Parts: sequence; C-alpha cells; structure tokens
Amino acid sequence: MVHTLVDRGAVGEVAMMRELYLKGYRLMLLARVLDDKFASLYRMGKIHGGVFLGRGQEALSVAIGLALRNTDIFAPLIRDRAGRLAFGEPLLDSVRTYLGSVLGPMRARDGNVHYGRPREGLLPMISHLGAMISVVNGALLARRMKGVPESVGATCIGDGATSTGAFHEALNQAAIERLPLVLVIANNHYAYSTPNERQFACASLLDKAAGYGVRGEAIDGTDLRSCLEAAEQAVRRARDGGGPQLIVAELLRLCGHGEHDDASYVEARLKAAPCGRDCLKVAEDYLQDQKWASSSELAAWRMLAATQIEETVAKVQREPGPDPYREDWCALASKHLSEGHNT
Amino acid sequence: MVHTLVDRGAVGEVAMMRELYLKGYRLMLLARVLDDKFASLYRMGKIHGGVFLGRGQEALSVAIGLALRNTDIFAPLIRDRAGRLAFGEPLLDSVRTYLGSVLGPMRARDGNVHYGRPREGLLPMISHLGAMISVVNGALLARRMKGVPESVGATCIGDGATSTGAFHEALNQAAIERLPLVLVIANNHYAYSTPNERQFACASLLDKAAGYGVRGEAIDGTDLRSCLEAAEQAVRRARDGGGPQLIVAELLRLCGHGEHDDASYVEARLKAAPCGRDCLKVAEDYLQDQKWASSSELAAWRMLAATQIEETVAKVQREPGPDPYREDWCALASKHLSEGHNT
Amino acid sequence: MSITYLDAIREAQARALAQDPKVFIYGQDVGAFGGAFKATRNLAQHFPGRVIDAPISEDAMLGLAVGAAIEGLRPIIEMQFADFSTVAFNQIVNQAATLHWRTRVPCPITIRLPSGGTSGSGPFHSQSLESVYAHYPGLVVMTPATVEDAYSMLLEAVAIDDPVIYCEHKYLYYHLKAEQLPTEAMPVGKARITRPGRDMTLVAYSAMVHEALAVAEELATEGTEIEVVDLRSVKPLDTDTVMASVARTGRLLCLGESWPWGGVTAEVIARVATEGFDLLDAPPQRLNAKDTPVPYHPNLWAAHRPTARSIAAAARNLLRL
Amino acid sequence: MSITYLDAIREAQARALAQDPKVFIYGQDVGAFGGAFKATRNLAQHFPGRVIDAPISEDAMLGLAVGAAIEGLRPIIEMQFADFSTVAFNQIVNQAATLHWRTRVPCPITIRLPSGGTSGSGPFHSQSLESVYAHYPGLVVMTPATVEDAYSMLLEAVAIDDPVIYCEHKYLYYHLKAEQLPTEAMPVGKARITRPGRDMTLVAYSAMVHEALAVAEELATEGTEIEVVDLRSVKPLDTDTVMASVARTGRLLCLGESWPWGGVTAEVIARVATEGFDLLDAPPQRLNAKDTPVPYHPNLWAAHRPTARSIAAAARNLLRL
Ligand SMILES: Cc1ncc(C[n+]2csc(CCOP(=O)(O)OP(=O)(O)O)c2C)c(N)n1
Ligand SMILES: Cc1ncc(C[n+]2csc(CCOP(=O)(O)OP(=O)(O)O)c2C)c(N)n1
Ligand SMILES: [Mg+2]
Ligand SMILES: [Mg+2]
Repeated sequence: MVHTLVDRGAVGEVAMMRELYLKGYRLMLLARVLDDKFASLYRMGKIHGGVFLGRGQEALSVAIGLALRNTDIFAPLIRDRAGRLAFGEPLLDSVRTYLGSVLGPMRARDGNVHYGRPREGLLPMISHLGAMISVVNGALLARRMKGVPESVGATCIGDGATSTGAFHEALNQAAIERLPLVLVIANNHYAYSTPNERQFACASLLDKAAGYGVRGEAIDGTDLRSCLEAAEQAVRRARDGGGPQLIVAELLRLCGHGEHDDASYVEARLKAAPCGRDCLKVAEDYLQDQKWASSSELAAWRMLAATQIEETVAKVQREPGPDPYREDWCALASKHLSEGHNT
Repeated sequence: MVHTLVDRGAVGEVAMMRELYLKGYRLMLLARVLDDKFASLYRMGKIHGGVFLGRGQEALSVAIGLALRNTDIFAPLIRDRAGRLAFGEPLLDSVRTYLGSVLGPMRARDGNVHYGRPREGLLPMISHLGAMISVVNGALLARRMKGVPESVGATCIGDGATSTGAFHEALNQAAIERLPLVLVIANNHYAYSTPNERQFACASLLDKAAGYGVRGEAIDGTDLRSCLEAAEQAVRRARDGGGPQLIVAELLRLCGHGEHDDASYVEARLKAAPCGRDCLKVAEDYLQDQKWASSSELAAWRMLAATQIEETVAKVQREPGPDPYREDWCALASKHLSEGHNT
Repeated sequence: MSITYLDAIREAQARALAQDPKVFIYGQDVGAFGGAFKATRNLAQHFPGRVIDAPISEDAMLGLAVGAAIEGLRPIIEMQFADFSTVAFNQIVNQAATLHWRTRVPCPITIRLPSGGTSGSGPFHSQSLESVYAHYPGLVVMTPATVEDAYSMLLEAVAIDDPVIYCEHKYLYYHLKAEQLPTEAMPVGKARITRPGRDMTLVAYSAMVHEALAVAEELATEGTEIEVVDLRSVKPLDTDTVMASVARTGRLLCLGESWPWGGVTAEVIARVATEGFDLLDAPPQRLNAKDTPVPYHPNLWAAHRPTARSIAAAARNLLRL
Repeated sequence: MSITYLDAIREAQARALAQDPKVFIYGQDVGAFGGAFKATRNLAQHFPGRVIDAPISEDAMLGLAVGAAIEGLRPIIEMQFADFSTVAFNQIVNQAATLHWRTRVPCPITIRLPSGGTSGSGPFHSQSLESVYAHYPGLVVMTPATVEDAYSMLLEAVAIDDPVIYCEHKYLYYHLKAEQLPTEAMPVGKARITRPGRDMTLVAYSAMVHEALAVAEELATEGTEIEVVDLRSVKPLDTDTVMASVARTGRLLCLGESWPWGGVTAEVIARVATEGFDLLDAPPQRLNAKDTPVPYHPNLWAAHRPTARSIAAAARNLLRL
C-alpha cells in the first residue's frame, strides 16, 4: 500500500489526505469493533487464554500499517490489530488465532497475539519484549544483501519494552548498519501496572534517539492525522536511506493490560489529559468537522464492520480445532534429524 | 580516600591538587610498571592464560579510584589496575591472581582480571561485559535500604560494552532509582579489533546520557588533571543525591587487547591524535612544567615502583599453587545441600 | 479457612519480610499492583519500600539482586513468568551461581519462577526450566508440589545462603488448597513418599505429583500399589529416598513436565541405573512432555504433557498388566 | 600439508561462502581481523560484505540471524566464546528454536560456540553448553571430535534447515591435525565406532573422545579391548549405535566434559537403561566434570574434568580389573 503525499498542489494534497484518512479511520473502526468482539467472546469463555486489545492505540497502529508497502516488513506487537489490517492481514488470521482454528496461520500451536506470516513480511511476535526488533534488522539486512530494492521494516513496542536490553542492542545494531528500520514506541504510560516514572528517568523517550544516532519524532498518538503524516515521513526517510527512524507517540491504553485486568491503576489525570482521548472519537469528530463524513455514514460504516466481523467469527467457529493425533510433534524442519523420542 | 577539593582559596586549591596529582601519578606509575612486569612474565610463559593491561588508561582509572572512599563500591574492569591500587587494593592481590597463588583473593579458582574483595566493596568482574553495572546498583540500593550514609558506586566499561543490553538495563535501572552510580566509559576507540564506527552511530557516547536522564561529562582521558577533576565532581554529585553520573573519556589502548594481540589494526591517525597520547608521559611533562617534580625524582620513583613490584613478585612466586585434593569442589555455601555427586 | 498454593506463596513472603529486615522483593508489577498473579498482594502496603516495582529488565533485576546479596540482603526476585528468566539467564548462571565459589561471599537470592503449563498459555508462558538451571553448579532448584511445601520451601529458599530457583507451578496456584499453613516441614533436599506402595515407584515433582497420585488411585482399584515419590527439590536430588523405594518395589517410572532430552527424568534414571542397578526388576521407564514447544490450544497442550491417561498406560506397561 | 581442527573450521566456512551466496558470517571481530581465534582469517577479504563485524550485542546478533533466515539466507554466527551465548540465550531457545514449529518457515542458522576447557581460561571462557541447548526442542547440537568431522559437520550445519548449535572444542583447535580434508562424511545423527572392542563401550564426544582413545590404548596393552563410540552429535543422539555396541560389550561408561547434573551422560545412560536394560552385564557408569564452575588454575582445571587417569580408573572399576 503506497501513500506518498507527493506535492501536486494543495488540492491534490487535501484529496489524498482525505482518502488516506478515511481509509485509516475505517480500518481503525474495524479493529476497534473486532477488539470489542474478542472482549465479549472472552467474557463468554469462548477464548482460551488471555485477550490483549489495542483500544486507544488504533490511530498510531493503523498509520504504520498504511505507510508500509505490502512488500515491506512489519512486526506488530500486542496492540496492533489496526496496523495488521492496514498492512493487509486478512481479518480471518486474528479471528482464527484467537478462536484456536487449526486453519489459522499458527495452526493453533500458538495463540492470541502471537501470529503472523513471515513469508509475507508479517513477523509473528514471541512474547519476550524487545526481541522482534533485531529480527526485523536481520530481514532488512538480508534484503539489502540480496539486492532487493530497499524495503522498509517497521515494528512497534511499548514504553515498558524500552527498558529491555534487546531494544537497546537492536536499535544500536540498526543504527550501525543504517538499516531502513522504523521503530515506533507507543508510550501509553503504563507497562501493565507500572507507570513511566518506574520505567525510565529521561524527560521524554524521544531523548533516546540521539544516543543511538537516529532521527526521532514525537507525536500525539490520539490524532490520526499526525500519526499518518509522521508514519509516512518516517517510512519515506527510511526508504530514502536516512537510516533508522524513531517515532514516540503519546497515548493511553483504553482497556486493561489484558481483558482480565480492570486497569484501576490508571490515573484520572492521565485519562483527562490529551493523551487520554479516544483516537477513534477524535477521528470521528475530525471527519465531521471536515465534512468528510456524516454521522449517518459513520453509523453505517460501524454496522458494516460489525456484520463483516460477525460473519467471519461465525465462519471460524465452525472450523475445527487441532487434532493432536494429526500433529507430527516434530520441532525440526529436518524431519530426518528428529529423535522421535517424544515420550 | 577522601579528596574533596573544598574551596579554601586558590592557594589551598593548588596545594591540594598538587598533592592529589602526585599521588595519582605515582599510582599510575606503579600500575604501569606492574603491567609491564605482567607482560614480561607472560612472554616468559610464567602466566597461565591471557594477560590484559591498562596501558594508556591509567590516568582515567586512577582518578576514579582516588575519588572514591574506601567505604564506597568499585567494580573495576579489565584495564583498571591503576584504579584498583588507588582504591586501596593491595599490590599482592593482582600479582597473586596472575601468578595463580592459592593465597590470592580468588584462591586461583579464577584468574587474571577476574578478582576482587566483595566484602570490601571491590567487586570481582565476571567476563560478560556490562554485567557488573547492575550489581553495583544492587549494592547501592542495599546500602540505601540499610540506611548507611549514601555511599557511591563506580564502575568502568569500554566503548564496546556500551552495546550490551546489560549496560542499557543497568544504567536505566540506576536512573529510575536515582542511585549514586558513577559510570565511566573508557572510549579507547576499539573493542578488541572493532572500531567505534562498527560499535555505535551516535556522534559521541555522551549523547547517551540524556536518553537515560542522567548527567554526563566528556573528558580527555589522557590528561590526569581533567580526569581527577571530573571524577571528583562526578563522585561528589552522586554522593550529594544527583543520581547516576556518566563520564565519557577519550583515550587509546597503548597495547594489544591482550598481550597475545599486536593491535596492528589500530589506525595511525588515532595514535597521532590527542587521544593517542600516553597519559603517563603527559603527567610527567605536567609535573615538570609545574615544577612539582624533577626528572631525577621521576626516575627515582620509577626505580622504587620497580623494586616494590620485584619484591612482591619474588614473594608470590614462592607461594603455593592450589592443591586439587584440598579443594572441597562444592559450589554452594550451604554444604549440606551439596550433592557430592561430583563424578 | 482454606489456603491455596498461591496464598501460601504470598504468606511465606509476608512472613519472610516480617521476620527479617534483610528481605525485600523486586519484580515487575509486584508493588501496589500485587504482581501479575497477585502473589505479592498487599505486601507493598504492609512493608513500605521493601516490595519494589522493576522495569522490564530481567538481566538488571538479577544483577541488582546479586549486588544486594553481597551487601547482606536477601532479595526475592519475581519473574513474571519462568519463560522470561531466559533474559536474565546470564546473571543467574554466571553471576549469581558462581559468586560464592569464586569469592566465599554467599549469594542468598530467591528467584521465583511461575512455571509450567496451563491450557491456552502457549509456547512462551508455559515453560518448565528446572532442568536447565539444575545443570549449572551453584544453584538450588526447588519444585514444590503441595500447598505446605510451597510455603515452607519458600521460607527455606529465603533462608538458604545460595541462589535458589523456586519453581512454582501456575496450574497449582488455584487448583490446590489446604486447611492451614504447616507448622513444621521436611528439610530441603529430602524427597517425600507421598503415597506408599509395594509394586512400583512413580517418581514425580511439581504438578506431575498430582497426576501420579491420580494414577496410583486408579491402579489401586485394580489391586496394584504404586509408591509415589515427590522429589520436592530436583537439585539437590534425593537419590537415597528414590533408591530405597526402588529397593522395595523393583520398578521405576519417572515423570517430568519438561522436555524429554536430558533433565530430571534422565538424571533420576541415570542415578538409579548406575547406583541401584541390581534393585531393578525391570527396565526403568520415563515419561516427559513431547520434544516441541508447549502448544497453545488445549487439545494440543493436553497431548503434549504427560497425563493421568498416558502415565497409567506407561505404568501398566511397566507392570506388565 | 597438515590441517588443524581450526583450519578445517575456516575451510568449511570458506567453502560454504563460495558454494552458496545465501551464506554469510556475523560475529565480533570476524571481519578484517579474522576472529578471536582466527577461524575466519581472510574470509572478509575473499567474500566482501559477507563476513560482518558485530557489536557486542549477542542478543541482537541472534535476532538478526533469525530475520535473515526468514528471508532465506543462511547465517553463520560466531560467538567469541560459548560462554557468551548465555547473553543470546533467549533469542536462541525462544526465537530461533521455535520459528519453524510455529510458522513452518525454516530457520537455517549455524551458531558456532568455541567450547570447552583449556588450561588457564577460567569459569567464563571454558564452558561446555551442549546439554543446555540439547534440552530445548528445535535445535540440532553438534560436537565434532575430529578434524574431518569439524569440516564436514560444519558444512552440514550450514546446509541444515534448522538452527544448529555447533560446539567446536578450543582444546582441539591446534592439538588436532589431519593430512587432508575429507571428501565424504558420515550423515549427521550417526555416531562413529572410533575404535572397536569387545569388553566395554566407552561413549564420548568432542575432546573427551581423545581421552577415551588414550585409555583404550592403555588398557589394550593389558589385554582389555574397549570400544570407543564418538557420538558426533548429541542431538540427535544415535541411540542405536550405542545400543548395538553395548549389546556386544555388555558394559557402558559414558564421558562428558560438562557438569554432572543432567546432560549428555544422563541422557545416554537413561536411554540405554530404559531401552537396552537387558544388554547390560553391569551397572552403566558415567564420568563428568565436577559440579563447580571451571577453575582457572591448571592444577584445578586438570582435576575438574575427566582425564585419561580418572577415566582409566572408572573403566577398570567397571571391568572389575
Ligand atoms: C522480557 C519480558 N519480560 C516480561 C514480560 C511480561 N510482560 C508482558 S506485556 C508487559 C508490559 C509491557 O508494557 P509496554 O511495553 O509498555 O507495552 P503495553 O502493554 O503498554 O502496550 C510485560 C511486563 C514480557 N512479555 N517480556
Ligand atoms: C557479552 C560479551 N561478549 C563478548 C565478550 C568478549 N570480549 C571480551 S573483551 C571484548 C572487547 C571489549 O571492548 P571494550 O568494551 O571497548 O573494552 P576494551 O577492551 O576496549 O577496554 C570482547 C568482545 C565478552 N567479554 N562479553
Ligand atoms: Mg505501555
Ligand atoms: Mg574499547
């Protein structure tokens, strides 16, 4: 998906932004309604294990997904449902993964947020925070070695993950190799229950950029327009050889860490602050101010999203779970080297 | 060892600096002559395993050791012979460790640069770079919890070690807890054979300070006076509650990574640059310019150092190595939990 | 009043904090929030400044613990999941585990690892790493299987002058209940005969003890008496108790929830085979999880680890039933 | 011309780079400098841009390798010492080892671990970690003991579509010489009968194979024929060849240079005891390093690991000589 805002005069600019904004909004909406669906399925006991949502972070996430081409590399994290859809991930993938369908990309061997399509540049996260960044580096270095025209790799992490050694090693590695990495930090002010004050002591996470010798941009993660512009610019700079780009977005997680968590620890002052705004509402107000969409259109789109999701869920609920007797129980690609010594 | 340069007027200042500088120089000299001795013992095949020297880094190292009190905490790294001596480590410790005397602090169980006296605040490094910083943090936090008047903890690392996740996690941790940590980066421009360009992409390692929210200072690591002043100030600031202090010193390793290495990869331009100066010569010139010492005094001190070292080495060479039959071969402090299942 | 395995872990920490000012707790979200599993609920309030939230920095968490231990404190480190201890691996096996041997300075650290599989947790929230840590010198590795042991062994762990890997099984957190906390306890390093029996020795630890007991129950109805041995700690490993049991039964089946290559079952069988060969009337047998990551889906998870069903089959096989 | 074990490792990498443009090498100081042990000497010059110096970031080194593997490349990662792989542990066991099982995408990475003890190297430059990695699903663990195997197995490692932990023994780097590089090789996963014998099976791998051969020599002069089995890879472990040998000799002694708890010797004995119990005429025996860190001083180091002396004693004991 290419969206370079090439300058064809203000009019063209506005038209393109309108198109992009609308596309972004509708993907945000789809992600939000989907997350709501997962939340209710969880409450109904229809999902095994935890459920982790991106509520409040859709604007940022969708902007990254839209700024990338489907030939690029994207390593989403736990709150990137919107970015996944924007990158082109089929709705089916997340539904099948959460519902444990054997037809899902992970064949129900892995679940909830741990899924992707490595062959298509969509890297499936492991749980260990920070660990995916250097994997993106490797994919980018490989493409450079193979001589494929510079593709960009983007990945998202939270404020908490900036404290991992993996984050540090990987960002430094990307800077040394001057890789086209776009590293997006979603500062939602909490790592599970841990507030920023217990996670870092710098004035802003943006202050880290200089220490790695990379370019950084701070943005309002609740405003779709700023997110679209920042993401598009960062991706372009990376593609043009500008090396790693750091984006630090301020926002708030408008849900628990997982659906088991009531997030009672989130401070009222943050909820009241600009970062506490719901990016979806912000976008809806903006759409109406700009006369880009009417309230009835918004309502219709929401209906559409809901129907699309209900149909997908209904379809997946009829799909089989995995059959242990059909599993090869072999971790190796080289079957001949498997010990078969499995009991 | 306390050396607060309290202002008692210029005269007192100068007198104190003179005293401190002389003390520092003589410790540098002792460390240098000792390192030379280890190098020759190595060439004579009298030392098991590798030998790692601090040649060219004595001014920085000694300054840290002198700035600390002997009740503080110090975690030296591989090039800190001078700092160890300045902190009060007996000459015997390094000689016994290198010569594998069972009377050494590590009882010949560990060797070369891996030694110390944890009970006396001198932490013995493990080889894994970056791993000691968080250990210093722990000791400092413990003292704060125990209510002992704020002691300072200092540790040194190289340019290469800044790329470790351990460095990042530990410095961030110290910043969050606002611990009195003095972290000294000796940028000798190489990590083994790897030059700075392959290690980091920031303009200066000092640029990392802001990303952790800590105070930083860049100094000329070849100039004893700058080192003494910077170390003293950093330690005072840390002791006064200023939180972690970062010192970045530019210098050059005037020897191989280890004595097995001819360091042929070191670029001539660096050797010719200011950072390539020999801090010992710089100090000797300064001493003579200031008329703080005459060339004959310098010669005499060198003789003295040599004699002291020769005596110590001679003594240690008569000491026994470890006797495997006297070893308990038990890794646990709780002997009763040992499996004795050792074959 | 009834106490869960998880309550016991919380109570033990409360008591350790109350008894000894040198004890403190450090881990992600352990403070006001009370921990991901609520194993430290209310402790921060009752022991101000001694239950400390850590950043997401497992390596530094362990390094800090070692430094504090050098200064005479007795840190308890909570890993949010055992699986994340791999990030702290170097500090555990190379820093903490070597300190005393290198310097004579003890390193009393308790590392709590919420371990083991629960349905729907997947490859990175289900691991059992006791065998990995037990391979290294300088560590004690505990695997409590009962509410009472969870309590008394955690107190022991804090009291021991060495780094202790305390593997608490997440599956037991809520499933296991006791009437009250124990007043006395077996010494660390001693295995327990949980259920006596003459026909076969079934060695297990942690959650597998309960699968073993279920199987013993089942086979008892058929007149076969299985002796269930709960290792309690896998390092040190109580070879004597296992050997004595095998001496009585002549048959050995060993259970583990972790992966098949190496590990506890291999070590137990190797010791019995080398030191108690003549006690065996039949080849010793073992049952482990399959040699793949722990699967997410309940169907797969149930087939991945040993279950009462597969254990019973192995037992019958060994007993030629 | 004579080729050392270290030369063989260099030659194998040169050939891998020459044969397949997808291969590259990444590690600290591997470029112009040729690596801490010179295992990549001249390779950067001959293969520009494909032998890359890494920062001191083991975790990111392995992560990068996985990403490159996903894109179809075949990275060779050099750890400066096996001991430092603990810093990359998480990426190895949780990222690389799980990728194929989770996603069907192969992860062809070769991780070279300069392993094992050499006199004067101490606790952090001497470790043998094959048992730690073999415990995890999804990894192949090779432990070549000869110049020929060092060469052919490294080429195999690069060709295999899974992460391979290639344990190269530093003690063999210079001590071991061959006349020429091999033209054919045994398949990976097959153990070798290095020396046939009827009286006892002595299972070893890596440097211990040579201690085993010395002992076999010694006892041969006394008329005892020891069969020496070189495992070559510890995962997969060639149980069949070991079992067949024990079937002939009835006696088993297993050697390992790593720590005693768990690990290769436990796994070998557990397999023979469970699957080949009746083949044994005497209790199987094992000999490992002592359960402490690897000591620095030569006196202690020599006593810490199995030596021809201690192995001979154990062999005589097993043979009732
Ligand atoms: C290395 C590691 N340690 C601990 C965890 C457990 N954990 C999962 S999510 C989380 C909080 C993450 O916070 P943040 O990075 O800010 O992302 P957010 O959840 O706020 O989006 C923690 C501690 C983990 N996944 N990985
Ligand atoms: C985690 C880790 N990886 C690799 C090594 C091997 N190693 C020992 S010293 C060294 C270079 C260190 O460079 P630097 O930090 O700049 O210190 P310097 O030697 O220049 O003083 C390396 C790579 C190590 N000790 N630890
Ligand atoms: Mg967060
Ligand atoms: Mg350096």
